[in-house]
Amino acid sequence: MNTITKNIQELAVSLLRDKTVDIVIGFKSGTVPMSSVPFVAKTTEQARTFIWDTHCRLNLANYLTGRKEKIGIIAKGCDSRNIANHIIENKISREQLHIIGVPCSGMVDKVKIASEFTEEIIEYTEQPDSFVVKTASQTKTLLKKDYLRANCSTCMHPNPVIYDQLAADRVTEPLIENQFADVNRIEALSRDEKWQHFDDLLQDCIRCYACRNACPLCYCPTCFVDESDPQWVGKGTDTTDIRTFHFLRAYHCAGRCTDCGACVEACPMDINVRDFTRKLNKDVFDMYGWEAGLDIKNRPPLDTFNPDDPDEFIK
Amino acid sequence: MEIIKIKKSDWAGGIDKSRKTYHLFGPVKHKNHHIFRQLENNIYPDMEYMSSVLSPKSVLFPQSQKILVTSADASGKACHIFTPPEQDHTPRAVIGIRPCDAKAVQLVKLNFDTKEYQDPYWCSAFEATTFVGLAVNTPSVLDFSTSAGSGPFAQEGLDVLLVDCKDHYLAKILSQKGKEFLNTAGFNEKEDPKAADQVIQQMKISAEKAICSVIQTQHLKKKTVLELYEAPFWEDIAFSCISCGTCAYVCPTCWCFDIQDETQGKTAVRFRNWDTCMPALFTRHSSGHNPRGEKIQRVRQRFMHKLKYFDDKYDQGIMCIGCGRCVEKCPVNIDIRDICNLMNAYKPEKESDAGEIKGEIK
Amino acid sequence: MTEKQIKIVAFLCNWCSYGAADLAGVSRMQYSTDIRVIRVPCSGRIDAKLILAAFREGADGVWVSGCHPGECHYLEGNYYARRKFILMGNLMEHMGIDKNRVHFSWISSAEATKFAKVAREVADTIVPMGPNDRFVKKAV
Amino acid sequence: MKNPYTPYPVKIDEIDIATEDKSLKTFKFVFLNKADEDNFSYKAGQFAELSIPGVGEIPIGIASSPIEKGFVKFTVFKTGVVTSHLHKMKTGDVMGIRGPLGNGFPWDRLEGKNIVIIGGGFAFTTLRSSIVYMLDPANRNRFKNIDVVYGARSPGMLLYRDELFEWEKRDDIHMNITVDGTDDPDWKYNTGFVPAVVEAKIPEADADTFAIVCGPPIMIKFTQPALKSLGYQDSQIIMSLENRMKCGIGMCGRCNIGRELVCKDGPVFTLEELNLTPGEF
Repeated sequence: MNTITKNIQELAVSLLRDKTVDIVIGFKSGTVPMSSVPFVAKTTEQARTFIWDTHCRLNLANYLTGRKEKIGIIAKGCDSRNIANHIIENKISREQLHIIGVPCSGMVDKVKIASEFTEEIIEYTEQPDSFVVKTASQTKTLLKKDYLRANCSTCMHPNPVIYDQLAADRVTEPLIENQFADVNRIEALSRDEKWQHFDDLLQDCIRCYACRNACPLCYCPTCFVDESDPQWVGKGTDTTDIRTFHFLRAYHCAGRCTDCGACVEACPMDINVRDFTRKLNKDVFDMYGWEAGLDIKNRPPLDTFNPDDPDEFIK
Repeated sequence: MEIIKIKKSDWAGGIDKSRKTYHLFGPVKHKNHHIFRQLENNIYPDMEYMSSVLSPKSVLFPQSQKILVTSADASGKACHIFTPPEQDHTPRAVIGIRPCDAKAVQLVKLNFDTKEYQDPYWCSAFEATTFVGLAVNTPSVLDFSTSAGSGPFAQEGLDVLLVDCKDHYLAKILSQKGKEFLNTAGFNEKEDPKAADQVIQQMKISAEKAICSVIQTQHLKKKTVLELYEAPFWEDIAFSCISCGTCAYVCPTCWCFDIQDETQGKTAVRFRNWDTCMPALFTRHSSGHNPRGEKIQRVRQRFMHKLKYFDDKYDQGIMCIGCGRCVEKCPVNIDIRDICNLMNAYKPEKESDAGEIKGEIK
Repeated sequence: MTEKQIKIVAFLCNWCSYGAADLAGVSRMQYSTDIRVIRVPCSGRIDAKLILAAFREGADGVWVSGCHPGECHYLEGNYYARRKFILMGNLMEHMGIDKNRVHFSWISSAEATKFAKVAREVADTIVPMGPNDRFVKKAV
Repeated sequence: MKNPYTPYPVKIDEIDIATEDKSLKTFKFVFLNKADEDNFSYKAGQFAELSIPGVGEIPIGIASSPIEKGFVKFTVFKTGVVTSHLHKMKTGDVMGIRGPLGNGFPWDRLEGKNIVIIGGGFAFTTLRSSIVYMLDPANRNRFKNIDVVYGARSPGMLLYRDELFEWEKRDDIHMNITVDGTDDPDWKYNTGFVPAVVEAKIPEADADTFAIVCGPPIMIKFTQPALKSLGYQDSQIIMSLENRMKCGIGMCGRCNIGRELVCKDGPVFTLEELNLTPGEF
């Protein structure tokens, strides 16, 4: 058992035992290699099944919406930023939460790892900086830093921004020269190439809405895709409908997205839906110097304004 | 029983020959995964594939399908009188379908082909289709088909079973349709059926042995719906669910659909689209009342349907063939194998709980 | 050759730009006939949903016009709108739809001349681009 | 193969505003093709999908009675996209009807029995169909006593008022019309909620009595104990359910309650049958 897992379990157990909280939300191990399961512990025994590894990719803030009890929650950097979002947007109150922060050294990309092998991965074991992958015929040791998820490799806030306790020492916050290189690559394309890029990207979309549902920002009582009067988006596989869905989904996250990557993680078709949200993240950063969820005081950029905001584009 | 030997060197030629009569569907590598789709003339099924991310159910049940069309032009005579669009039901063949996926088609048939009503779109496509299966020599760690009423070499629902024997396939003919397909493709090198079948049997045994994942289902039938429904484990299972439709969309046995109308210009169209029981919208009345408004109710519905209601209704076993797709693709790793075993092993604490009925209506 | 008529959907704020359009009309000012006006309570009401809906139904361009900054009937609707519009326009361009198909302006109810001028500008930009084929729902 | 998704084309022949708040309208449809009318042969208690091309379909109980020939009638509450559109349509408009669907009331089992009909609000449509059917001279002697309790919020919200008052005058049916409240000093009938009227006015059950109950959930909830106290067994209480539906033919999967499909195995169930299901309705 790694130290962080041990610390998380101990902290969670004592929170439940002392009745500081009613439940603790964390991860337990999954049933297939390279997976984890969001999990709620109500008893100290259950708290002892919490784990922490580089597959805790989903964003646990997603499980806070509408809960009434006193909650302990395990939060890596991005989770904590989404918790901050939730607090700003009145989806949960700070007093209701006891945040066990986990400084994060990044989660690995299971698709990237799987693509290294022609066979199915049957076992995965983790070491501090590397991991061992087993298939039917081979065993390979790979370095974590080479297989980080795209969003983790450009993450500048691996430490939780709000927390009550930490489950490990803070990690060094990396300085990344250009955190939006991926956006720049698309921006450099011609208009037709851009259109084509998103056409290819969305070719496999099956409209399961896993991206939306895994996103901690998507808590609208009725999502625009589910509205029937008027119906904004057709429900079939028409490419315009699919593109419209992704445009609007991303747009609803403008200035709120923490680039936690839960959307990509959840997509069964491995679509990099971050290609939409990243552009918005870059723009709000460039124009308003904003990164979502860094504190619980400032309103997100679309919920506020400055009389001197850029408006050269307006006639 | 007839078994035909197909040399791999003859494979592509036979496939090409069959295209003259059949629209072919098969597994094709696409980005990081395999998908089942219609094969253009220069595309061959990738017979080395492990599994397809979506099941081949779309061959008979496309994700989005036009079912009725009419003119919305008020000046015309047939305005607002719906008729079905032209459908192509010339012969088609699905090459390389896994045996469990073919069994799934048989389960879906119970829904679309009933005593009272036949779904004309699904049934006509089914009639037109020849299923040329590919036995699984090296099953995935997620494959639990043998304990879900199928298996890596199962024959149910197939017209031909192909067995990959390195430099050749052995093709076991299972129906007249299968025989016709092989004839059309020009595959006619007969093997001694006894000897060849022995080879197949041997391979079957070792493939089945390689399956490391099993579910227990033997007690499900005798349990009452209400004791399982009221079991305490649903809350824990449902917690992590994000109510996406991934499990249903990748599932070869999920058949639920939505019906949607659209008007574009002067044409009105009625579609049907795959649907899923996971989002609340699935059962929400226009009044806002929702019999399965809570996530726990929907998660329970999914597993109760597959593992209990289905067998109670049709007496054909569970509505799962053990392909493992939902286990692999669920974003939060909700594992039907665990749930099935939980349900199978569940005993209500008090005997009296089981039969006790709500008695009154909510 | 019959050319498809270009359609530009103009979402005009009830309190100012719509008034300007009205005034331009009664003053018999000339501007493009390609523009179809939809009156909205405030430019702050305009959401990407509405703009995409216009394209989806076959608009070739969209023009949104509201009150001048500081003059919003609802005090600050147009300030919020401004932030929304710039992000929306950029995302559209990012996805391969020409930003010049979407225009924004601030026109008060007295500015009939400006209204007609901007209307001509908008049409002069969009009409030469020809029909839009992106984000259009193709006939089923 | 018959295509069960293709609606029969019909024309709107008549539209009546059914309630004072105009939220319900009764539509009378005639079939464009005579043969379709013959194919659309139904029993009281069945429903049909009203189909507006390009807009959608809605499942609605058939309000006309099998003995009424030449047309079918539906009383529709304006609530969603399709019903709102339908409320805006005019006589002469062409649309579709798909059906008849569902099992209807169990008329074989009801023959020779006392029938108690309990309805509330706008769930009276298939009950109206049933009453007209039973009162038909050709059918009346196939049933013993007929007792009816029908309630609405106010006199103006009662459906089929003219018929109700006609039935009230007859002696082969015992009507108990009630409203929750009214300020009309000339109101001749009951005031009070349906369950109370049931308890006061409905005969006690014997083995030969069936009660058919249709209404809003709250009414059903409180009517049940009232019937119980009158000795009705769960097998003698018949209910018609509504769940969200799309296909209406048991295929699309959303209306199930346990293994039962409300659209095909129902919508009519006895309480005894429902007790064995998870009750998701």
